[in-house]
Amino acid sequence: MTASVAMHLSDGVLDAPTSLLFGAIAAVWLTLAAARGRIDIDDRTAPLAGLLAAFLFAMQLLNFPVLPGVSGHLYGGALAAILLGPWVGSLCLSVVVVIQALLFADGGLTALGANVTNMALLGTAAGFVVALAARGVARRSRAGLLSVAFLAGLVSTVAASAGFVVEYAIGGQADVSLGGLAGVVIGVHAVIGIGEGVITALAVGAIARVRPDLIYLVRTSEARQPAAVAS
Amino acid sequence: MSASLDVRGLEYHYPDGTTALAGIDLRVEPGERVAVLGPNGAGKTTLVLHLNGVLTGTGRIEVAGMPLSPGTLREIRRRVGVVFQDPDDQLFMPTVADDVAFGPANFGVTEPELAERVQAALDAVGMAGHADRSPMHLSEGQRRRVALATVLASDPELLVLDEPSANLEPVARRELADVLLSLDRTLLMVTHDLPYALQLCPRAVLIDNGVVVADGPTRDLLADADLLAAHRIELPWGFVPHP
Amino acid sequence: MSASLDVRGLEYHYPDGTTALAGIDLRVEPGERVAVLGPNGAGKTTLVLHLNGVLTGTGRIEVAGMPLSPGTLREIRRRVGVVFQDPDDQLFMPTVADDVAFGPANFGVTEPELAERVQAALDAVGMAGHADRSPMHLSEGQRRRVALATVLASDPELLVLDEPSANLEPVARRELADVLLSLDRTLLMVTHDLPYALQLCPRAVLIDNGVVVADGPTRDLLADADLLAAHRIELPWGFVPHP
Amino acid sequence: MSGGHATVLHRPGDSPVHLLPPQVKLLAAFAAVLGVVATPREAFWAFGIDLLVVLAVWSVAGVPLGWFARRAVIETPFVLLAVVLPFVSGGPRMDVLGLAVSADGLLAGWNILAKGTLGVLIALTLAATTQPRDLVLGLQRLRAPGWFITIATLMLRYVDVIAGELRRMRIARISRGDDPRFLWQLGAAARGAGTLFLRSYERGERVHRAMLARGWAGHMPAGSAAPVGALRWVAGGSPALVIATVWAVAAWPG
Ligand SMILES: Nc1ncnc2c1ncn2[C@@H]1O[C@H](COP(=O)(O)OP(=O)(O)OP(=O)(O)O)[C@@H](O)[C@H]1O
Ligand SMILES: Nc1ncnc2c1ncn2[C@@H]1O[C@H](COP(=O)(O)OP(=O)(O)OP(=O)(O)O)[C@@H](O)[C@H]1O
Ligand SMILES: [Mg+2]
Ligand SMILES: [Mg+2]
Repeated sequence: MTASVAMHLSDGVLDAPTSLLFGAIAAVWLTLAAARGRIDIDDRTAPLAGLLAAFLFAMQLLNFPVLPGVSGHLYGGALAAILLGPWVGSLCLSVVVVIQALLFADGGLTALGANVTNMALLGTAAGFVVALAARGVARRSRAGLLSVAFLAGLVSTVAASAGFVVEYAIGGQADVSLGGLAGVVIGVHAVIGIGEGVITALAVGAIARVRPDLIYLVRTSEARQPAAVAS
Repeated sequence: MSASLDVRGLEYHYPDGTTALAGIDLRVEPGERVAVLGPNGAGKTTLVLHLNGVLTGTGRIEVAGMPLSPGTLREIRRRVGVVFQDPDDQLFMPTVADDVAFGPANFGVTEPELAERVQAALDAVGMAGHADRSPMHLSEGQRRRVALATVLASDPELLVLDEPSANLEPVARRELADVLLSLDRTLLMVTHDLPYALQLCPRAVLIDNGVVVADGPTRDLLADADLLAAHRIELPWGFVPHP
Repeated sequence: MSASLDVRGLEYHYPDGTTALAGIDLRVEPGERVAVLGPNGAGKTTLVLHLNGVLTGTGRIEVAGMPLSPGTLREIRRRVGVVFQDPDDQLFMPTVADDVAFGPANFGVTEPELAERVQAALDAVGMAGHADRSPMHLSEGQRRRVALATVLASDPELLVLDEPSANLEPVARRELADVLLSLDRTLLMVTHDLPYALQLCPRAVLIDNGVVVADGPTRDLLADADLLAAHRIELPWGFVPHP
Repeated sequence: MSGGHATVLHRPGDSPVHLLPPQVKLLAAFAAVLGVVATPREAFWAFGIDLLVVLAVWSVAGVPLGWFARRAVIETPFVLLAVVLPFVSGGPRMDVLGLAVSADGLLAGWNILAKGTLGVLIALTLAATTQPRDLVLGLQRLRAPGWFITIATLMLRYVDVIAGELRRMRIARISRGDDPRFLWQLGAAARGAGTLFLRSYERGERVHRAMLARGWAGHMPAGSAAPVGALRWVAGGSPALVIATVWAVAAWPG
């Protein structure tokens, strides 16, 4: 869940060189992701990526309060990783982050590089690594799949927030104690991540029941064979 | 000359395991008009979705002598125009005119021809007066007519219609028949409307459980009461086939 | 005894400004079966959506003597069963059986009667074999049949059907006619299928441009060629009304 | 289906700002925000001029002030951060209204407040005067990668699909006696969201098929993108140019 400053960074939190640096990092990663995870408009990756993006985008309109004056919404890094795999998952999340910035002013335009790095890259990758490591559990039973989805949601949220700590250390505009900052940011996101984990698990559970073939994580190696699916 | 459409041993299973096509064989010659009949759930729509490669089962599909494969997909989609059973699946642009222009524009038609095509297609279905409205804000029958126009505008060689007359007012239904008869195109029409099939299509195929169970002149097929009854087909109340 | 349905001066404009209903008056007595005819875009569906308060225009609607108002909405929805033109508007539960059970369960029917009702409704439309499938994964005609079952299971006093025969296989279409004739309920049926209207409904109303333009015995209405032609209605090819 | 097309923050109009080609607006917005961010935080006057530039654009666009104010609340978390920073930052302390705060932290808080606010206001200006699908078209003309355009196009398309499915599910429920007030509660909310996702996906899949069937190749036909004349680039870019000049003056050593 994204509820705090660490997720949709605004303009002015980082200095200009740092903003550009992370813009470059994001661009390089996305180029790599685009090469590895092809968006083939003829198979199901394109509609699934588009729909997940739309869903995350729409969920943002259904903000719910987390703290007074602060509301949160589903972030979706782990969900994207589990449904689409790490590469297309990154691409999908980056579209969400960019369009949110352009249409909602959610996250600064100059902070786009940093925000894409945190949410589309770090969060998605961390969620996928967790899910991949526990893939055996996920395939064995429904409870296994749900627990793995929960954990991936939690870890991806924390990972994305950790990205912010690093960025702030490099180009933050105020001289705050980094240890304290890291403690607060990561601590808060461990709590927020529980919400993210629960929603991720519920969503994956609902999808697994009806369309297990949509879940990248449990698809067998012949990913294009829709009938051969573990459920 | 090669067949307009040639389907061999086509099989398809939906992701949930349902077998929808269990080996379809169908050959349609250029200029033929063929009705596709069959009970609910027979696999008619699933077959239609294969003809331009939006679903891909196993088996072999050739359009105008060209085997359907990733390389020929675009060309085949240009030649095959499909009107879906549910217009909500078909319409997705902000205005009716944009939606009708979408297909031809993608296939490289440019202004001023594009505007002419859009106008002609909307005239053919009687929806020219609604060009600037949102397809979302039309009645069901109006949406179906726009869906037809989107495909007419692309002027495909093989026209595939899935239940084109459903939800059409009687006059629009007859006008559509006139339009289809005036087009000199190969036509494949899925329908439960047997009089309409008989009026428009000299030939019919009957599909059930994912296979073709009968294929022949529409009049003969509709005269075979045993065959029809075995596949939940019957002539409607009050209908008297003309001699 | 009060009318089963009484609509007075009903007007409705869609948010985009389109006038869909321009003052509808319609009175239906208990037990009557009335066909609602009219061209595409006449306002038939908009009228249907008012009968259970999904849309709210200006004017007056009474069901079994009860004026439609926020306070009576729930009771009226229990009495009026609407089958929508598009089954996707009707079905939303994970399985067919759940979906059929949803209405009666909301209106207080409990087990074991609930299970019996679900079974009976699914049998009536021939979908009992699909009870545990997801409604999203059915063919168009199968979905329409389930949509009918969801309303039959609630056993409403007034049954309102919007194009019930569209996309139905011929036998299911006839079986539905049998079911409807066997129910002793007030019936309002929107349809473009004139033979079906004649077969099922002794009375018909013709709607165009949001007003009722004719109301009378179906046979007389369908015999008035000038009236029909003025409203884009005509008898289909090959249809001969029985004497 | 389409119609509304995810209007979200868009405020229809036909002002010169609305009519500017989207690619011009996109580049101008990015340049303007970059200019703001690069401006040294001690140059207080510079941010005042930047704000005047934004206000000038609004008056040309004919979008009232209050409209932006209400939508700028998205920034609230950053205001909190800006308020907290002076207290938690290190470095020399100074006295403000009897509280000892970090001078550096105070400046940092101001920096976030000023730049963050201007950034939000500039982005809101872009969103208010540009249709979502024009934004994607603008990105396409600016040579954004193909995958981005494909996903973004489908995404905007599918927001309507999701809204449509949500509406259908609601009608289906209330017609059969459900009370919508209980719909979004606890478990029902979660289950509803799962069902909504699947329904939307499957309809989205069918819409996607229809798009493919009519030759869609991953992006909308960009249309006859008439080349944008130099004059319009200059006109559209002028606010960004002013902001860049302000930055140059403020950052000038000495
Ligand atoms: N998305 C889906 N997932 C799973 N099964 C499906 C799906 N769509 C259709 N089916 C099943 O596949 C079979 C064939 O369906 P299809 O839609 O091709 O039938 P049809 O002949 O077009 O029927 P109708 O006349 O009702 O339109 C049916 O048994 C149906 O239940
Ligand atoms: N959501 C909507 N927004 C705006 N206008 C609408 C909407 N739905 C329908 N209309 C318009 O309202 C009028 C009546 O539509 P309605 O759906 O009631 O027609 P209908 O008689 O049911 O037609 P059909 O036979 O095609 O189903 C038409 O002009 C239609 O274009
Ligand atoms: Mg079908
Ligand atoms: Mg209607």
